Amino acid sequence: MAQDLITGLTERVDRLLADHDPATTDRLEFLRARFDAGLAWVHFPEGLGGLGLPRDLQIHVDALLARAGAPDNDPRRNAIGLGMAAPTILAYGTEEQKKRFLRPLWTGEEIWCQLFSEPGAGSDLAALATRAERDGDHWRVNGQKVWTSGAHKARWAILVARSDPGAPKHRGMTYFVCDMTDPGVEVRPLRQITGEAEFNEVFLTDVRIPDDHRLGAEGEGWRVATATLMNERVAIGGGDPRRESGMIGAVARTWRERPELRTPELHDRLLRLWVESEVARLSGRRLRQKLAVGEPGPEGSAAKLTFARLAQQLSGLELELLAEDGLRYSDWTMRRPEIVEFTGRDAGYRYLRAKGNSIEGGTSEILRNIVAERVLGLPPEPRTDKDAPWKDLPR
Amino acid sequence: MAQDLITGLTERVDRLLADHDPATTDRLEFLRARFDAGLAWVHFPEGLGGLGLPRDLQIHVDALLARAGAPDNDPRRNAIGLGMAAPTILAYGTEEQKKRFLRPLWTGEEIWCQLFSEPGAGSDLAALATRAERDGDHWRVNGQKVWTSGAHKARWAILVARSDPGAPKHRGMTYFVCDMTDPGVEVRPLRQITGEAEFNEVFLTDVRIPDDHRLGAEGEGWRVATATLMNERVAIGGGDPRRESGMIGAVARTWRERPELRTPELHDRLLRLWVESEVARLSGRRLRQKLAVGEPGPEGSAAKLTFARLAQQLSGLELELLAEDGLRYSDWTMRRPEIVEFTGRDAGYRYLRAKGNSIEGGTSEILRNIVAERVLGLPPEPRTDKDAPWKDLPR
Amino acid sequence: MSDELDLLYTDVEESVRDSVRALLAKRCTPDRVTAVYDGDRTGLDELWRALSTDLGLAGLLVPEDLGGAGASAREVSVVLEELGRFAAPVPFLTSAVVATTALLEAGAADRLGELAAGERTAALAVPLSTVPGRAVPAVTVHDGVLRGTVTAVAGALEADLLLVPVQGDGGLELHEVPADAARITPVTSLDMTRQIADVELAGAASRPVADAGAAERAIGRALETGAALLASEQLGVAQWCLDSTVEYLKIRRQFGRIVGGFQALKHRLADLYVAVESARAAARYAAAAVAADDPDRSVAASVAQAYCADAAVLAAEECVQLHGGVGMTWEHPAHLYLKRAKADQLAFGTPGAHRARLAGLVDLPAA
Amino acid sequence: MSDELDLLYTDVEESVRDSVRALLAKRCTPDRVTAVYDGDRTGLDELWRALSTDLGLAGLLVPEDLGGAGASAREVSVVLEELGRFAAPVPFLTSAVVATTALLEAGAADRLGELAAGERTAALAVPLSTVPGRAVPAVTVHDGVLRGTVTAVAGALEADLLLVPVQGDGGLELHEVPADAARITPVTSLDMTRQIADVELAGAASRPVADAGAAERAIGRALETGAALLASEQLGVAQWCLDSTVEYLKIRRQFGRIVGGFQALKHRLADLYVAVESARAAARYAAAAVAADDPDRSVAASVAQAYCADAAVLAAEECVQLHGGVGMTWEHPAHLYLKRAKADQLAFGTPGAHRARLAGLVDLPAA
Repeated sequence: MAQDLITGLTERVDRLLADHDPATTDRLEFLRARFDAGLAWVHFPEGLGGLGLPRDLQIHVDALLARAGAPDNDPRRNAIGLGMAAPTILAYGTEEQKKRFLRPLWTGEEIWCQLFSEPGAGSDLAALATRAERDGDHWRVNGQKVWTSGAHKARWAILVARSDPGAPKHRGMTYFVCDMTDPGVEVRPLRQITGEAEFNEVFLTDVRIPDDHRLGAEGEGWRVATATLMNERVAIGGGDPRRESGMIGAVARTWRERPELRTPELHDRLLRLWVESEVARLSGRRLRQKLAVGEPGPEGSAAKLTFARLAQQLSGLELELLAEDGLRYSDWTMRRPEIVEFTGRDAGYRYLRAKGNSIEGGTSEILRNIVAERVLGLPPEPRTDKDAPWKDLPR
Repeated sequence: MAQDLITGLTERVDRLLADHDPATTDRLEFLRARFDAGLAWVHFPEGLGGLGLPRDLQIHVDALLARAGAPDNDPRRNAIGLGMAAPTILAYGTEEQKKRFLRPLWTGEEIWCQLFSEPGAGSDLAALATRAERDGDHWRVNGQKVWTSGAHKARWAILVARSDPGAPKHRGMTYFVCDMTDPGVEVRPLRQITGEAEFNEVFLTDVRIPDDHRLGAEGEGWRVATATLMNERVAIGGGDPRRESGMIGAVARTWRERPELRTPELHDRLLRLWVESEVARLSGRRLRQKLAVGEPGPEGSAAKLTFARLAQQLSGLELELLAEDGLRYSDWTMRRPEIVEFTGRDAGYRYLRAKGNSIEGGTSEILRNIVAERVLGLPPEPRTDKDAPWKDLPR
Repeated sequence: MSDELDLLYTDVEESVRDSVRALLAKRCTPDRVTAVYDGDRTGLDELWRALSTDLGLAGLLVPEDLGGAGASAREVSVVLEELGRFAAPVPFLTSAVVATTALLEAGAADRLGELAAGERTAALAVPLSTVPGRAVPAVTVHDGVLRGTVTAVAGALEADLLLVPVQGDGGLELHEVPADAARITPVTSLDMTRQIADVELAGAASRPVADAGAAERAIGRALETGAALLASEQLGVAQWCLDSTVEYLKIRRQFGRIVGGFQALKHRLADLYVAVESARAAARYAAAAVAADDPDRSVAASVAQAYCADAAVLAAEECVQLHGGVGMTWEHPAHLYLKRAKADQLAFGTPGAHRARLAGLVDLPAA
Repeated sequence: MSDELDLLYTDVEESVRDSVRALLAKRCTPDRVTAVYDGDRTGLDELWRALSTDLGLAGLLVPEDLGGAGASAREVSVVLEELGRFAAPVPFLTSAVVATTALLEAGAADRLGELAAGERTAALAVPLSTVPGRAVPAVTVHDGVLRGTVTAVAGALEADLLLVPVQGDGGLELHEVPADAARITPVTSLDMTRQIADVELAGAASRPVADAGAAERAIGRALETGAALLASEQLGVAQWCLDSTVEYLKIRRQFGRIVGGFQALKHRLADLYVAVESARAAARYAAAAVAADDPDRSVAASVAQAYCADAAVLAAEECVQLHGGVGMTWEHPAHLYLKRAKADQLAFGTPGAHRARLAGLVDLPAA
């Protein structure tokens, strides 16, 4: 049966290629046609870029199209849109919202960003204070968001705001699609320790959002946001890298190319981290093999914990290995990078950037809580903030 | 002025030696005479083995007597008595109790042990369940104690028991001196992972304790016990060892004597632990220098944390160094050792015994709480057991 | 190719696990195991017979046409996980894995039937700490008679048959000696659940099972297989330690709270869980690579030993610590696992030795 | 003897600390320091003049009869603690400690007056990463003229005077070159608060300050003193990181609780406190041993570097992590300390290099 599906998909790809020769078709036109053919994300429903097929068949489509020289939608340019906004819109959006947003999202015509975290609401996202007040068929939004990557390029944002300060913190939030061209949206680059500004602060002043840009019911913002964040975790855990992919590859290369830097001490530390990197790779493969046969589970948290630790230890080791050259840095100029490569640029950059790996997308402390509570079944932390009205909580 | 004190002490020692020539005087007779001369512990009051002088002058007395070939009181045989019972009796005992207990305690005629921990009350000592019920001018005690070293040799025990189950846990305890020859006292050796039984379980069945063996007021047991335990911590932190004392010495010796076992990996690990051992030694010296000029503070907790960690890492490393020989063990026979040497016997014993270093006398977890709360001023753990009657607490 | 090795457990493997676990739960209780430290080995022969013969585990690695079950290192690894989980004092690893692999690799098919049937038990006479690929101590041979001593041999006490590396004229040979022709002196061992012995050969007659060339390869493969699959035993040890600690901390109360709710302990247990699951990936990969005779098998074996040995020690040490005082007592089983984990760390090469071996295998040369 | 070195702070030392801290608190704000990463060094010359001349710190190590304060490494170490605590971008370590020690040890008394008065600033032209006791890169000399390049020199940008190791006919010499006779190229540095530079000598005239024998010793002592006292700077960095993290976690709330009350963080901070107090013992001992010219000074220096370098990095990394997102931002000062700690770890030899040095000093030979 799987073979039948593949045959059908192959025919469909052939038809797309026959009707829209990649060599002569405009890139955007081709992508739109691909979307309309249901070959954008085959696990999405028909009419929304998909065919309602199992997710893992997408690899087959992508491979065929790549072989034919077809353009792709440059997914790294719209990671938030594809990885987080799209599945959330699919799960919680109205039919109109799905029709309006998914196609230009997938083709990359419209870039998305995420307005979740706030200075006072990091790990405890449910503490967020950005207010959304109802005003007829609109909402008026005021507040400050932070850690928004791509905000300066985004056409739309997924946004969570507090719509009912009198409700307990998890129950008083609503989830919206926010128009980033609204005059009340101000985006400021947020420079970080590498010198670059990958992220932004976003100040929202009387931003007007029509009620039909609400995702999910009023007060259901926490549930919708949780679904969004689940997708983030899955995205981080994915992929089957080759041996010595990632940070270990960078350090192993330096080791092989610069024999004069080697010492017995660094040798054993490198081998330890090589072993741990290889074991992490094998763990990732196990996780993927498990996902292929069923249950996902919170094991992605374990993978991210290990990834962050190894990236930090390896990049720290590399500077010790480089010694004199470790004292140099490529460039402190404030820039807004197009794409972030954890293993890119110089060793000093890798060292500094890796510090973020244990903070962004769930701190390592939060991930340990998740593993302890959801996997091992240990008791949750004592809390006093769950039932009181949000407005009465100390801040 | 310090010089005057030293001169006076020297004269007093000379007089003792003149009156009781160590070469011809019975050991016990000499020790009693020394006690009566106030030269047992000079910081104790006159009449109770001391002269009310600063504690650090004792070193001078000990040195003079050692040089003259005088017998000492073999303090390791009665560590609990000297280190914990004596200061507690001094602080909380009646005049009669001090007169009765301190002299034979110091001379070693009467050995003491400690009946504090219970199977259900380890780190949380205040949860203890051994009951003391008033019965006229006596108390009747029932319960089970554990981790009692020397119980089989002890004449007396310091004991904390619950006298008022209706009071909150910290307020319903009373502190006693317990006669270990009472027929209701049963001592069973408690074998541990080394194969030896350093400790005992002690079962108390209708043990009768006269009220004039109570130390401190009824219900004041927690305060008295806390004072006792403070003395334990200070005792563990003391001493100015030479470089390569303790566990590092054992491993360094193996390294030097067995060149065929060396590998680059083990070399760096050994050097790391050598550095940390040396730094721990210097930290201990700083602590002593601070104590000499004043404030003690809870820094002893930090020292014990480091001591336990290094003992465990070093003894673990030694087995890896020994490889084939690390597979051997000296003897699993159940014995009750006279004196426990953490660095004694074989490498396997050292490895196993060191596991206790982070549990006995305050677990490393409790010590980290102490450092975090009392030194760094971080908030205490949320608790629900402080004010409810002890008898209503879940167990 | 090696990219496709299955790292999960098959249904067959899970059913092997179930039957082994059921038997061990009944006949390999902590009290039974603890007694070996006082020299009481009552019932252990029967336990081994039940495992080797009744369950047929002795012949797992032996092809069916040689009288075995024709299974693979994958099923063996699951058996070892369970043996680790019970700290079982049986010679499965030494006889049914290491000695059996040596005979298989040496092409000595004639001896395998007895071993597979559990009628006889064998041991490779090398120190338990031998690193795969390094030189092994060999005894001398004159006129077909062996002389020499091999120390710290695991499985020798239970063996009917010893496979002895011998320094022949043309190089290393492998000889077979009946155990009763050797003087086997038990050694008081750190891990009495895998007690070692010193083996002295003072003129024992022997039969060669592999001559120069073949012997070296057979011994190397046997030790590498031992190292690769020991990782699964270490995984079993680590898993028991994690499970029993979590279970205890869900019940134990101090300061009015379930101890397992204290965040510092939760985070340590989370880290330990990550280590155990990582060890599982490494151990499964090593077993799968051995089973498939994958070109990556040497790397897989050393990665697994370098990782799982330390993971098991960490788990056992955390188990003792987080049990508090009771974990230090003889009557709680934690110590059985601590001793097994620590001895396993030294077996078939320490993690450091395997990292040094990897340096050559993956082109990360020393300074 | 070495057993009696005082590891506490004297009243004099505490008063040195107070005056340095008061000045830095006013004139060395985090904004001021952060600006150096964008090449803005406004006010730094004035800051150095205030420290070196107004407070007289430049002459601490110089005897009174040579125009200095006649203090010792103990007072210097307290100054370095404070400079570390503020991540201060001033050439105190390079000029007033390392270069000054080189001149003192070389017996070049005539130059010390200017240095002590803060009238001129000097730098020893060796890579900042040089390990004490190892060979230093040396330029060549012909007819009194120097040629060659020394890379990654700290303090060169601020120096009026360079002390340059030179390969003479009879061995290593130490020469003095006016900074404006060299081509000094600033390097974009991981730690811009101690920016390094490449120094090229293309025919500069020089004056020898120490010839063969004396030069080698002077350079070795200067580097060892640098390593020993850098430990105090690292202590200051670590202390700031611990203090600011504890302070932040006492205020920050998440999940309805003060974040500093979560036990996992409490335990990490307790461990960090132990590390910082341990670093203090190591750094104090190194300073006291240098001050007393104790026979143990080489061991003390390497112990201090081996320990304090890693402690500072740990503290800075924990500081960033436990501040959460805000610790990753340019506007929070945490990154200044992370970069300083990491660069300090490479300065005057990594911890690994110092452990290797200790192996020889304390008779723990390599394999």
